[in-house]
Amino acid sequence: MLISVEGVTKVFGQNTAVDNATFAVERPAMIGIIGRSGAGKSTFLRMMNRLTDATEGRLVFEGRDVLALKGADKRAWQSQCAMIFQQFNLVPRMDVVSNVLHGLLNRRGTLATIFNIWPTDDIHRAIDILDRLGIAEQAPKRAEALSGGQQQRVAIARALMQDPKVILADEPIASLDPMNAQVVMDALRRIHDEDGRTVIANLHTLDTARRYCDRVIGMRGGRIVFDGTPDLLTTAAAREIYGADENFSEAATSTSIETLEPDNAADNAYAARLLTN
Amino acid sequence: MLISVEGVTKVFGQNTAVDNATFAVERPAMIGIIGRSGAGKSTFLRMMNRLTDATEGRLVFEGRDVLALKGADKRAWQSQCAMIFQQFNLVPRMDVVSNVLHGLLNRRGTLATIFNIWPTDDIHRAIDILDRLGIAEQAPKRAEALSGGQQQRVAIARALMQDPKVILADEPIASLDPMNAQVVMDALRRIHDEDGRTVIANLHTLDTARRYCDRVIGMRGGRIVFDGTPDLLTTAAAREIYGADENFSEAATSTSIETLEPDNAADNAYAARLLTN
Amino acid sequence: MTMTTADGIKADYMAQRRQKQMYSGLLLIIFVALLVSSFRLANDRNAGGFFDGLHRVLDFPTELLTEALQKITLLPANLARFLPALIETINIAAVSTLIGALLAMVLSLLSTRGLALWPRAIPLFRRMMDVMRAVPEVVIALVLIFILGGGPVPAMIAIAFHTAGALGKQFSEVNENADLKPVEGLASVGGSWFQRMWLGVVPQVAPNYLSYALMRFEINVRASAILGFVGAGGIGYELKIAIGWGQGRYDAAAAIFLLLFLTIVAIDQISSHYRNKLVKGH
Amino acid sequence: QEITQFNIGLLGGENAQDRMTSNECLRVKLEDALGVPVKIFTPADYDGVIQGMLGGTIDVSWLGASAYAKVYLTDPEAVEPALVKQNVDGSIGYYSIGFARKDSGITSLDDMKGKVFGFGDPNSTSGYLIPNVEISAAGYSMVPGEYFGDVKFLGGHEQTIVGVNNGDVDAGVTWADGLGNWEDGYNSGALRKAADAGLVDMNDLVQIWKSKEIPEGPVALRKALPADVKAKVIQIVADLHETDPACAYGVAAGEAKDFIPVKHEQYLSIIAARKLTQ
Amino acid sequence: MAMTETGLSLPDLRAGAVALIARKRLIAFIAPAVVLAYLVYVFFAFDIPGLAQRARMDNAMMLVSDSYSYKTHVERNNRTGAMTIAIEGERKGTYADDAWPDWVQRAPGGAVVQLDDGYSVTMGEDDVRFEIPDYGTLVIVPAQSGVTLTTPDGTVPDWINASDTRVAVTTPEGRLTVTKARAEVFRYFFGWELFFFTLDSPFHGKSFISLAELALWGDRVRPDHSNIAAMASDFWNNQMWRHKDVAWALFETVLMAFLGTISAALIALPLAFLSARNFAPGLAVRFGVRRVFDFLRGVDGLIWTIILSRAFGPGPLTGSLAILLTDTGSFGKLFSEAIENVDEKQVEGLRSTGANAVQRHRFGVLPQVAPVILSQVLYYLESNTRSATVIGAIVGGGIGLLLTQAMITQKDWEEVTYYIVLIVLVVMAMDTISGWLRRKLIQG
Ligand SMILES: Nc1ncnc2c1ncn2[C@@H]1O[C@H](COP(=O)(O)OP(=O)(O)OP(=O)(O)O)[C@@H](O)[C@H]1O
Ligand SMILES: Nc1ncnc2c1ncn2[C@@H]1O[C@H](COP(=O)(O)OP(=O)(O)OP(=O)(O)O)[C@@H](O)[C@H]1O
Ligand SMILES: [Mg+2]
Ligand SMILES: [Mg+2]
Repeated sequence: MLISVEGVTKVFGQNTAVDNATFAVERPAMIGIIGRSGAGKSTFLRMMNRLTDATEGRLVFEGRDVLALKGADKRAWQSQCAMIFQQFNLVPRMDVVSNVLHGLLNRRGTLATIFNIWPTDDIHRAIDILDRLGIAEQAPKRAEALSGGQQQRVAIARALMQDPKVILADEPIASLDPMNAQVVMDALRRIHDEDGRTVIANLHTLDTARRYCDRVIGMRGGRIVFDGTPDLLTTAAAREIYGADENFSEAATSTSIETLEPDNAADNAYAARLLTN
Repeated sequence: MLISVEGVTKVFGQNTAVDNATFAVERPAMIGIIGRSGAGKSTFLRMMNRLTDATEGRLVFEGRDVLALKGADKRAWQSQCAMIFQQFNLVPRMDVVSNVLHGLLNRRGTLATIFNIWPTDDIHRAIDILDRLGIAEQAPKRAEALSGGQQQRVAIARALMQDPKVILADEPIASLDPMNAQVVMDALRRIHDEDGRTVIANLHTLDTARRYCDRVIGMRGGRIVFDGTPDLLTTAAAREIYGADENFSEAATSTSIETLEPDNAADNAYAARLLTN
Repeated sequence: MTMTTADGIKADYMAQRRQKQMYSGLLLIIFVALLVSSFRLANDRNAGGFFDGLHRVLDFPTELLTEALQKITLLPANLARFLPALIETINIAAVSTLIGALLAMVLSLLSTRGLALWPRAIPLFRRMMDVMRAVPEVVIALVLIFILGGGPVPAMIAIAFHTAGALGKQFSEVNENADLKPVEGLASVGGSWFQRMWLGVVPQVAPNYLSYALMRFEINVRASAILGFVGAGGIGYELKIAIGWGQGRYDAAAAIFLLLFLTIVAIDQISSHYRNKLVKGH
Repeated sequence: QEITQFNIGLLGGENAQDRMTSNECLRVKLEDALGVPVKIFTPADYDGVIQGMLGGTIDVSWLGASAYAKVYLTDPEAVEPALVKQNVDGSIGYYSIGFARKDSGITSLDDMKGKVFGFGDPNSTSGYLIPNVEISAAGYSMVPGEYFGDVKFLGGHEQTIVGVNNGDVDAGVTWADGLGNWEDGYNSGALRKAADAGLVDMNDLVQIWKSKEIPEGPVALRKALPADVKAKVIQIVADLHETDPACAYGVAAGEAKDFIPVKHEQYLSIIAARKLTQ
Repeated sequence: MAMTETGLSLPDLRAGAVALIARKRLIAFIAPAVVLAYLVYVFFAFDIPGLAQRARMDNAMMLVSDSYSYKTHVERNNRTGAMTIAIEGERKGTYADDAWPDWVQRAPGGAVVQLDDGYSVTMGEDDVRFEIPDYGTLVIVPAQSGVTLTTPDGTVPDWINASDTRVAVTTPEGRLTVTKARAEVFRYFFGWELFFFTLDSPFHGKSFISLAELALWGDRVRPDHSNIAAMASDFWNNQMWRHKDVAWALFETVLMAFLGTISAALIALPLAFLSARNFAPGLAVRFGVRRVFDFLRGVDGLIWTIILSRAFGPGPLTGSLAILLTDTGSFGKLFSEAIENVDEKQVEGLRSTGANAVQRHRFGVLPQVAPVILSQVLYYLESNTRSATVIGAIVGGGIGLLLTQAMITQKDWEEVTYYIVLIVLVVMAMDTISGWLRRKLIQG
């Protein structure tokens, strides 16, 4: 068994953000976690990456309870378990390659990294990864100079640089326009397919989850209320997860390019007008 | 004759923004100026309001060349010739009544206005005008707290407060959604109809011009290339004004509510998403 | 993407990186060399060396505190005795901040592109502010003491003069970020320059102005204490006499010192509190 | 033990650069004799030199009597007096002079009731210590508000003179050698310099008080200096009038007969006066 | 579309608006009124009416005129008859006995001093005569008992200050004072005396053109130096203006500011992390470090100078240490505020890769705060150049010492002007350089 989540719980004050989450991942898969805002998706991923400490429960990865790790061990785990954020969380004033190289911070000596000194091989590998994601040309630019979709790909490159066993992605496409969203999701899927890494992604739209994931976990109020393959995710199941009533329309959560394509021109025009305000 | 524009020209460096504009207005009318971006519409209105100095030409209003006025005379003319801007140009941190009262700045003493000494009658009139425009309840709020359509109506109220002989409006609805656009255009039309004031409005959509104006002036590259009643404004004439080829479709310049209504929900959702970025 | 382009990018990037590292290394070396050599130079030109004197750093405070503690019973009386001088110092700072800020407001509006009453005179007003900023307060204070005699007024004028220049620059930076739309709106109704500024610009920039002015006030309290040292009245003058005399008056020195310290800390805290409030929430 | 450098401290009262220039010759002589770098330091007020001597960073200085007393009272082991300036007439003293503007109508301390009295530097002997003690002893309390309306420190002799001349204070004290005529500002002293510089017109001022003779301050050396260094320095300064009169003129800040040895005992009265003044 | 959709009645709305404006009007009046009241209080507390009376405009005039002119003293010792002619009455400006300026001629018992516009002073055997066109001749006789003055019409005008012992005559062309002991004439000239070369320099008194000629192809004035080198050396070592020392002093001032500011920044940066809410290892540490900052800043630089003089003696190091201490306090506060405002997302991104604390600070925080820190440091560098002027005056170093001393002695206002101009130029240069650096480093 690859990952076994056993009763993982997180309590913030009075509020139980994640409530006794239990599931297991047998072999590398692409897993989507869906649920409405506040369902506990982010909190779960953050606990897994050890950005947030869990209140209770175990999360066993290759035989070790990663929730119990401390200090250097914890950081070593973080370096094996890459995280991608909605807002990219790059260092905007540094160049793209340096940002990608940050994926190796845990593996290289503190002193050398502090002075931004990296082995040539590492730099070459970073550029190779960028090339794989189609943004090698941006290598010398500052991260802040890139578009959102490119920045997210830099974040993915940083994750790949970690050569992680698991990639966690917290709403990786929520800040992106449909075009870029597709590019980023394709990249994540390709990483799963080609490298065989486990990818766990929080997604806020059903159709993305259906389209890209092998398995979908639905959360509501901190609990796991759905766990199955995408084809089990009927509209009824979705209503259950989102706690929505009859008016619930999937379109409201959709970001795929196809469904929006026809309206795009008018959309863009309208949005542009609004944005000039 | 009310207004006589004689060879008004404005040159910015190498660029002739308005080129020998000549026309006359015999009696109060609602006039729309159309033309594509950069045609010189704004520049013309700004010259008329004396926000920009003309390079050449005369603009005679009631026997006086307003382009030649200086200092206090110029400001007195500005107070008779109200201007409404695309971006409303209100003082955002001040309340609505004060913004409306600013219409009287030129008529009341500088010291009095700075210490907020306004005759009660003025305040009552401001409220009456706001009431006429349907936003009297917003009077005590800060201008920035209002929606775009409301802000534009405040701007119109400020203009009416000036009790002007001419109202200039520079793309008054370009920043508004179709709903608000209609409200604002209705208001302008009603002011013309009820008070008999001349209204000259730059419009960026043909259908608005057709629907609200008695007379349409078309500009292209600084020159007046069309001047006539809306029914003379055929698609061919429009192509001429916009310098467009066969692909020109009026819809691209349309903002009327009817044509956009069906897409509104998707629009709003998309825009909201874009705005949260 | 083919490998060859990626290889090209690698080579380019490595070259660029090497160059950047060389530059930063060079810069670092220059910086360190400059720092070390200036330390050595200063050390050489000093009467006592840094390392020789280090163990004596506490001598003076010990001497002062010992006496102050011996006469601790006199502390309340001393505090009361020097309170008027402290108030004078604070008054100097407050008035000069006030006058300086008003001047700065006018100067900054006159020297901001898009707002200036006489656009041609912008460079003139800017230079004026530069000079006002560059002249040390002590120079003006000493000249004025020569003409007006001692007391708070020379210090007040000196600090106000400097404040006008310093705040003027900060204010005009704020002005430059101000939205010109409201100003244009007011111009279109025929408002005068004064009305445009007061109604169109000032409401926008007031919180930032206030925040900067408060920070200046804090600086000016120190400045007025320093000017007291050269004979411009206030608490600095009392401190200089007490400390200058030495043993026998260290109790007074300690009391003055305490007053000054508490005032500076208090003003610092209050003003940073209000500044945070002003800038964060409207 | 050895010394690696030797520092001369000069009290304020004159243009810093002038002080440096007039003592440059002495610096060179000392450097030759001691074989180590010799530097001159000229802090703006008396306290700078005093702190330097107390902290051991200034090795020799021509202190005022009151400044010497301060050093002694703070740390008796810090410095020892070595030489004192002897005037042309053989005396080793000078005077503190109280003066006022002529048009103020003040002619003596009796007219000063409720008026403002100005001192120079708190560490000055003639500008503060002696007048404070002697005038108090004469029955005019120096506590602000008791006899005088207020008592102020103006910072130094020059400021006092200008302050009185400008009317900032009604009367003040400064130093003079007491020789020559009032209308010239005496032969030497702060008044003479101010009159020469055109700062004041002596016709506008009147003398209202004169102290008893005040002993010149000592040329004092840091006690911890090696004996041979002390000896060399004392030798050079003592012989200065004989070996290099021009240099001596600069170092003594005017005409003088000689630098002669002096003992700590010479300053006991000043030390007592200083102790008294708290 | 209905235009009137108000729920409240129109009169209510009108009344509300009137009240609103009234409230604003009240504020518009109260704020200036409070300020005005305070200014009035200060006006009397600072005794400004009295000040207006006490103001010495003649001092101001003297200051102004002295800053662009200089005077030459012509003095006769009445007892010995010896004559001294010296620029500004200074020894190094004294004319040699055989090289008097052409406007002073020897005469029996003294000299005749020609002033402008026909004014002249004759220092004769028994008397001193001041000839004043359109007025007449003043005759002043110094004797053993005192000084007697005879005016042409017998009255004494207000530009003569005469007593039994001293007569002072002030005219626009020059001043004369006569006492029993001395007779002295001051003649005023435009400009800064001997600014380039002192009297003993062979280059003194030469025009620019002849100097240029000398420099380019003239014979060597001093055999062992080229003329340019000799000129530079004479200028650099000018005893009157001491350009060399002044340059050193300026440099020392900048040195103090540089050393103090930069070291303070280097010390404050790591400490600022300890006192920033989001990075402090513990509340106690944060509180402690903050109070240390407050203390360093609260004890003003000036007091630090006094404390430090005991340990390090006078000199530039003491000055820079004083700047260092105060600025460590200021920087500590500013930097920790900047650090508290950092965007946590970047730090979190690094944390998620397993970076340790040092790495997170280096990459997550430093790049964000660097621009803020840099611009603060540069700003302080410039402003400390000004402060170093004052601090220098106290620790006996730098241009500040020269300046304050020259001002306190109140006679060489032209030197004061010279120093002020130099200081202003240096501060403006620092301002420009720091602005340039800021642009270069923050954008590049
Ligand atoms: N640091 C925190 N402190 C307190 N409560 C928190 C914290 N982080 C999250 N929560 C709470 O925990 C619950 C779960 O939040 P979480 O961010 O995991 O939801 P989510 O499913 O990711 O929602 P979204 O789609 O909005 O990101 C919410 O109620 C949230 O308010
Ligand atoms: N202040 C200025 N300085 C220089 N050129 C200007 C200035 N204002 C306008 N122009 C130029 O004058 C021309 C006419 O501009 P104007 O703004 O009047 O066009 P418009 O018809 O209002 O276009 P839009 O629909 O974009 O507002 C344009 O080429 C523009 O670039
Ligand atoms: Mg989330
Ligand atoms: Mg336009």
